[in-house]
Amino acid sequence: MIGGTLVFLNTWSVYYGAHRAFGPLDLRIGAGGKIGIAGASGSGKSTLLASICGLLDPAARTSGAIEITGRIGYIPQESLNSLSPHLTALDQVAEIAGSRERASQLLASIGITTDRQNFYPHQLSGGERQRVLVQQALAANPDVLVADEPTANLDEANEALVLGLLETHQAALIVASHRETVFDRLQCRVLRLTPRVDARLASPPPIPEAAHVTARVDALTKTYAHRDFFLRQRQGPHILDGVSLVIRAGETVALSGPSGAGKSTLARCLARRERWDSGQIDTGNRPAQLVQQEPSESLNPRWTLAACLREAAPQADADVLERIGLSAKWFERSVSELSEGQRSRVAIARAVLAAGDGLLILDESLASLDASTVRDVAAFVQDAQQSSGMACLLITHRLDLAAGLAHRALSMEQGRLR
Amino acid sequence: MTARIAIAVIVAILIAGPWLYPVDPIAQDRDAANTGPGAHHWLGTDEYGRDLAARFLAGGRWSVLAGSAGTLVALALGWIAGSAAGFAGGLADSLVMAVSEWFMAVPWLYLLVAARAAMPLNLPPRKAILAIVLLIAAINWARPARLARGLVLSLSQKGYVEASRGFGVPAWRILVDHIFPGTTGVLVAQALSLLPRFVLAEVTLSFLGLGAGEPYPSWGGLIVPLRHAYLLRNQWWIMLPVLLMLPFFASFALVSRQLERNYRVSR
Amino acid sequence: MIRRLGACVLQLAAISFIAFYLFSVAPGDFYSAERLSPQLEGRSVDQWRAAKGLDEPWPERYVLWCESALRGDFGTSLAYGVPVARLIAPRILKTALVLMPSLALGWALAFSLAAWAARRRDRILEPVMSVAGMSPEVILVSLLLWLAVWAGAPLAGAWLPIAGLTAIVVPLVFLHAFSALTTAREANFVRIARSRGVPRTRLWTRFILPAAANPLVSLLGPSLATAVGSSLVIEAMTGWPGLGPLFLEAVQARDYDVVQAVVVILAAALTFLNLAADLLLYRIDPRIRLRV
Amino acid sequence: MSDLVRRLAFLLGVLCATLPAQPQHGGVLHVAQRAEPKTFNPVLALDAPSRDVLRRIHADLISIDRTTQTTVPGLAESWTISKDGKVYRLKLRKGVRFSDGEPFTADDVVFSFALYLDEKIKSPQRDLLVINGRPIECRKIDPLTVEFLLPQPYAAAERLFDSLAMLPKNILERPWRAGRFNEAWTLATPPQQIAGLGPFRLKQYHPGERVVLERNPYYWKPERPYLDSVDFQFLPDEDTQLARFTAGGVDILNRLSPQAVQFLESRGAALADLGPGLEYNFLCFNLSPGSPNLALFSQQDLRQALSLAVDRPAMARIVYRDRAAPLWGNVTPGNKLWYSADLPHPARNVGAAKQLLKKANPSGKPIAFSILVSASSAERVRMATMLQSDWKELGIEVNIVTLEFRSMLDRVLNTRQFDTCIMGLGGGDADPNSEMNVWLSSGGTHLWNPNQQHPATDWETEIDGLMHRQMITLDYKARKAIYDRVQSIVADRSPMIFLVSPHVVVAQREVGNFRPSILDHQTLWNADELYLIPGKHR
Repeated sequence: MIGGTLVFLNTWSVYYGAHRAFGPLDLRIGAGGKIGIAGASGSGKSTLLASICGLLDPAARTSGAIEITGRIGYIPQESLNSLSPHLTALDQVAEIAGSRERASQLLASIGITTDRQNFYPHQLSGGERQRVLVQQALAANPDVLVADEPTANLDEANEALVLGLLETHQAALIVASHRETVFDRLQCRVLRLTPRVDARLASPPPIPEAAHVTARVDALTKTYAHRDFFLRQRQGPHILDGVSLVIRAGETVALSGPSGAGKSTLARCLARRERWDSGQIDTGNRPAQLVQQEPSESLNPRWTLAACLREAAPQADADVLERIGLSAKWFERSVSELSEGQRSRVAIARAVLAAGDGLLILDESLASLDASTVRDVAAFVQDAQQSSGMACLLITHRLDLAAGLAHRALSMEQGRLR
Repeated sequence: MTARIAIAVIVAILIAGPWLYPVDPIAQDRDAANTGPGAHHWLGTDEYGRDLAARFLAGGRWSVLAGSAGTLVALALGWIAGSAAGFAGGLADSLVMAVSEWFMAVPWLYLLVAARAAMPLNLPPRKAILAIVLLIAAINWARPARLARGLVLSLSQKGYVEASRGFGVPAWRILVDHIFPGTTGVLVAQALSLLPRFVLAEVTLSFLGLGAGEPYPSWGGLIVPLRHAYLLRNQWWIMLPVLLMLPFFASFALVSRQLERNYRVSR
Repeated sequence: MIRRLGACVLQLAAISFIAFYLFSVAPGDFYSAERLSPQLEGRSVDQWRAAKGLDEPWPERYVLWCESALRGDFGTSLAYGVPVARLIAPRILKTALVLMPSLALGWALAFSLAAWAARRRDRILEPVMSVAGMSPEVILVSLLLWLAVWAGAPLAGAWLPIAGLTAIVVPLVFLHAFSALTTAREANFVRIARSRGVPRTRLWTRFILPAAANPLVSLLGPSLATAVGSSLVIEAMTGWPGLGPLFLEAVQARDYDVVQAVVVILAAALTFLNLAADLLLYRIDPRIRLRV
Repeated sequence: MSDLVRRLAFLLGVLCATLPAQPQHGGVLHVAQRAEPKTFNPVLALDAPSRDVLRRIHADLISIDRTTQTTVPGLAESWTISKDGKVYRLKLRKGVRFSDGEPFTADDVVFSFALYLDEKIKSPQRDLLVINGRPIECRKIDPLTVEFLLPQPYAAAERLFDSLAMLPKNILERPWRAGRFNEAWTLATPPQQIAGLGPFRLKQYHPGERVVLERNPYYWKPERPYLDSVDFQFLPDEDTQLARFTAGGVDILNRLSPQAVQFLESRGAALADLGPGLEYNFLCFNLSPGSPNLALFSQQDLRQALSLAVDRPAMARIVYRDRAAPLWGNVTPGNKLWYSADLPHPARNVGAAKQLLKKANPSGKPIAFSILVSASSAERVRMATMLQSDWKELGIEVNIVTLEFRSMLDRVLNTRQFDTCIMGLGGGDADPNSEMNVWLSSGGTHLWNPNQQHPATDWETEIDGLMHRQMITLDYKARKAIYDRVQSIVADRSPMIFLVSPHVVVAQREVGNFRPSILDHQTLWNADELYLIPGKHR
C-alpha cells in the first residue's frame, strides 16, 4: 500500500443488525492529513470513528476493508464515564504519559493548574474534562488523532483552547462535528455522511406590545449544603446569588456563561426540580418546562411516540411530527426505533406542547444537535411563541444560537446575572 | 434459550405427572419398602414403600406452587417497600432501610416456632408448611426491598421521569407508567433466583425441628434424607429425585442470570 | 461520627427488643421437658420456674435484661448456671477461628475465580455457582463428611467446618464479583484506556479493579452475615465447639439469656462491620469522599 | 479389600473381647456424646449428659447391677431391713477415700442426704426421697454405719440409693452453709476442687469440645479402674459421631438411631444388640375434661378399635429396621422383673376393628382427629405416618401435626390442647415405683388426664389402689401380681395405645469387659472394669 498512509478504508460499512450505521465509505489519510466528518446526528459519525479506533461494540457487523498503520489517539465525546472516576486528572494522563512530571506539564500547558490536577473527574467542569481527554490522547503521541465532537458542549473559551491543541499537534486528524465552524478553524477536508443543509435560522418573531409577564424571578439565592459521611452539615459555595429576572410572553431570552456559573441550577429551580434557599419564583399556574442536554433522554424508550406526546399534551396528534420534520406514520412507533436526533426533535416538541403559554427552558438542548435539527426545532418553537405567546429561556454557550434566536442575551457568572 | 425450554419441559412433566405416571404417592406398599429402582417403582421406594417417582412428581407440583407463592409474597412486599423508599426518599427512605437492616439481623426462628405451634390442629400439614413458607417470605422482604430501592432511585433520576414530573403527572402514575416497567426485568430475575430457595426452605425447617408435611410429598421433603447422605449410601436411589431437580434449579439460575445481564446492558 | 454510632446503638436496641419479644411468644420454656419426667413432681418444676423468674411477664423480664446488659452483665444461663459471658467467650474465639479463615479463603478463591472467568468471558461457572449457592448447609456438610471419610481425611479439627463455610461463601462472593468485574471491564473509560495502549496489568490494577470495588465492599457485611448464619448450623453438625452448638441447643432449650446474648453480639458485629464497610467505601470512592 | 481387613479386625476384636483375656492397664477410652454436661454438681444435674459424666466421677451406696437389674453392694458393703420395712441400716466399707485422698465416713452420707433433701437447693432427686410428702430420714450410728427411716414401708427402697452420689462434706459444707451451693461445682470450677468416690476424677474440661476424666488413684476397688482416662467428645450430629467412629477417633457409641445401626452393620462394626430396652412408645388420647374430642375418645370401643388396627410388627420393621419389639403393654420385654408375659397380643385385625368402630360410631359419621408428635424424633414421626395409613383403612382421617419439642410438650402438659399425641417413656429405673406419677390419676405425668382430684373412671380408681398397694408390698411375687393387674387394665382400657419398644444397640471398638446393658448408662456403667484390648489402638 502507499507509503505514509495511516488509515485506509475501502467500501467500509458498519451494521447494527439489519440497520446500516454508515457506508460503504472510502477514506485515506496520510501524515499531516486533516479530515472532518460532517453529517446529521444519527448519520453514523460516532460509529465510524469508533470503528477506526477498534472500539465498536461487539454487536456490530462490518464489511469492507480497513487498514490502520500507526498509533491512534481517540478523543471521545466528553462525558463523565469516559474518564475513570477513581483517578485524579493527573493520574489519568500519567497512566498514558508514563511519568507524572510529563503529565503535569501537559495539563499545565492547557491551563489546568497543579492544584486542579489532583481533582477527580466529577470535581472538574465539562470543559476541563474535555481538555484532560485531549491531553490523554496526545500523551500517547499518536500518529492519528480521532476526535468525536471535541467541542460539543464547551463554552467559547474552552472551545478555543481545545481546537488550539488539536491544531498545533502534528498528528494527522480525523474530527467529527456537527458544526462547520470547527472544520473551518482546523482547515480540514470535509467528508459528509449526509448532504449539507442550509442551517440559517429564521429571525425571532416580534414580541407583542404589553405582553404580560410569564415568569418573574426575585432575588433567588441557593447554596449547596449536604451531610458528609459523618452526617455533619457542610456549607457549600453560592450557586445562585440574588438572581432576579423577568421574562415576558413570546419573548426569548438567551443565557450564557462559563460552566458552573449556575445557569442549570436556575433552570432547574424555575422548573421546580430543585428547591432554593430564599427569593421568589412566579411562573404563573404551571412550572416551566425544562429540556436538558441530551433531550432524547427525556423520552421513555419503552413507549411509542404517541404515548410520549400524549403524556404531555393529551390533544397531541400525528401532524406534530410533520411539523418537526418527521413522518406522521411514526406516530405509533416505539421511541427506541428513532435515532438520537429524531428523538431530540420529539422531546423538544413535546416540551413546547406542554409549556403552552408558559415558559420553555432549553438548557444546552441544542448543543449536540446537528444544524438541520436545530433549524426545524427552532422553527417549531417560534411558531408556538407566536400562536400561544410562549416564553423561552435559551441556555447556551453558542453565541450563534443566542444571536439567532433570542430577543435579548444575558450572561451569568458565579451565580450572578450580568 | 435451552434453559427456558428445560424449564418449560420440566413444568410440563410435573403438570402431566398424574397421567404419565398414575401411582398414588402416599400409598404405603410396605412389603416393597426400601427397594431400588425397577419396573414397578421407577425411582425405587422410601422406607414405607412409597413410590419415589410419584412423590417426585406430586411433590414437585406442590413445591413449585408453594415456592412461587413465597416468592410472590417476598417480592411484592420488598418491591412495594423498596420502591416507595426509593421514590419518596428522605425520611421514609432512611426509615425503610433501617428497618430492613433490623429484619436481616433478627433471629426469626422463634416466630416460626411460635407460628407453627399456634396453628389449629386440624390444619392439614401442607397448609401448615405453606403458611410457614409464606411467613418466611414475609420476613425476607428486606433484600428485595434494598434491590428495588436502588433501581427506583436510579430510574427516578432518568430524564423521562423528571420530564413527566414537569408535566405535572401524579406520582402514582409515574410509578406505574415509568418506574415499575423499568424494574420488571430485574424483578423476574429475582423471582427466578428466589423460587428454588423457597422450595429448599423446607430442608432447613426440618433441620430446625419445624417439621415436614408427612405424609404428603414435597421436593424439600425429598431432599431432607440427603442430610444423612453419609448414612444412606447403600440406598443411593434416594438421591435420584434430587439429581432430577438439579437441571430445574440450574436452568432457573441460568435464565435469572441472563435477565440480569440484559438489564445491565440495557442501562 | 457520634450520630452514626448512635444510629448503630439504636439499631441494636431495636434488634434486642424484637428478639426478646419473639422469644416470649414461643410456647414452652426451659423447664417444659422436666415436666415429662415421672420422677419429678409438678410442684418442684413450678418452684424452679419461679426461682428463675420465668413466671414473670416478658416486659418486666426485658427491662431487667436491659438493665443488666447495660451493666455489661448478660445474665446467667439456665442450663449451665454460669454467667453467659463466661459461657460465650471461649466459643466466640472458636467461631472466629473458623469464620476468619473461611471468609479470607472464600473471598480469595471466589475473587480469583471471578477475575479469571470475567477475563475469558466464561459462561459455565456462573450458573454452576448460582446452583451451588442454593444448596442448604445441612446437605453440604453431610456430603463433605462423606467425601472426607471416603478420602480417609482426619475428621477432627477445624478444617471440616472451614471447608463447609468456604463452600458457602464462595458462590455468594463469586456471583457478585463476577457481575461487578464484567460490568467494569465493559465500562466506557476502560475501553478507551485500553485503546490508549495501557498495558493489561495496569488496566486491571488501576482501572477495572477500582471500578469493581464498590459493590464488593458493600458485600462485606452481607457475606459475613451469611457466613455467621451458616456457621451456626455447620459447627453444630461437625461438632466444632463454637457458638453454633451452644446457640442451637439454647434455642431448643429456651435458654433465653444465652440466645439473647448471642443474637445481640452477632448483630453488633454485623452492624459495625457495615459501618466499617461504609468507611472503607468513603475512603476508596472519591465520588463519595469529595462531593462538589 | 479394606472392607475385608475391617471384617478380620472385627472378628479379632470379638475374639479378644470374648476370650477371658487378661485385662490390661492404661489407655484412653474415647466416648461420643450428643451434648456436653451442664454442671459438675450431681445434686443439681437435670440432664442426661451431665449425669452420664458425673456417674463416672461419683459412687453410690447401693447400685443396681445393670445386667441382672438387681441391687448389689456399692459403698455400703451390706445392709439390713427391719421387719416392717421402714428402717434400713447400711454398713459402709472401711478405708474408702475421696479422689482427693480425704476419707469417706457416715458424716459424708448424712451430709449428702441433707443436700438432696434441702428445700432451698431444689434437687431433682428430692422428689424420689420424699414418700407421700414425708422425706426419708438419715441418721449416723457410728463412723461406718448409717440408718435410714422411711415414713412408711416402701418396696425395694434400696433401689433408691442407686446413682445417688455421695459427696465430700469437707468441700461442700462451706458453700452450702453460705447459701451459695448453687454456684459450687459448676463448669467453671477448677477440676482439682471437685472430688468424688467414683473410679475416675475430673481432669480437664474444654468448653463445647470434650471432658477428660483421669484414673482415681484412691478408688476403693483394688487394681481398678484399668483405663488411665475417659474422654467424652461432644458431637451433636450423629453422622459426625459415626464418621469419627469409623475413622477410629471414637471407641464407644450409645443410643444409636436405626439408620446408624444399619450403617454400622454395613460397615461390619462390632454392634451389640441388647434387645428391647425400657423405652415404650405409645399413642396417648387426651381424656382431660377440656379435651377437644373428649366425647369421641372417651368411648373405649373406639380406642380398642384403633389399637386393633395398628400393624405393630410392620412398625417395628419399618421404623426400627426390625430392631424393636411390638408392644401391647407398658412394660417392655426388656424389663426382666416386671414384664408380664400373659398379656394378650392380638394381631392386627381390621375386620374386628371395623366392628368395634361401628359400635362406637353407629351413625357412621366421618371420624377425623390429629396426632401430635415432636418433629425432633424422626422415629415417632414415622410411627405417626404409619398409624395414619393404618387407620385410613378404618375410614378415619388422621392429621399429623409435627411440632418442635417444647411447643409440643407445652400443648400436652400445659394447655392440653390436643387430640392424641405420640410419646415415649421409661428412661429411668425398671421398678414400678419410678412410674407412680404416670399411673396415679393424681400424677403430673398421668398423660391422658393428669392431676385429677378424684379419679374420673372406676378403672383409674382401681389402678390408683393397686399402685399404692404395690408400693408398700415388700414381697416381690405379690407385687408382681399386683403390677400385672395394672398392666392388663391399662392394656384393656387402652387410654394409651402401646406401639413398639426399640432395641438398645451400642457399638464399640476393641474394648474389653464390654458388658452393655439396657439401663443407664448403657455402656459405661461398669467403666471401672473396661479396658482397651492391646495392639488395636493408635
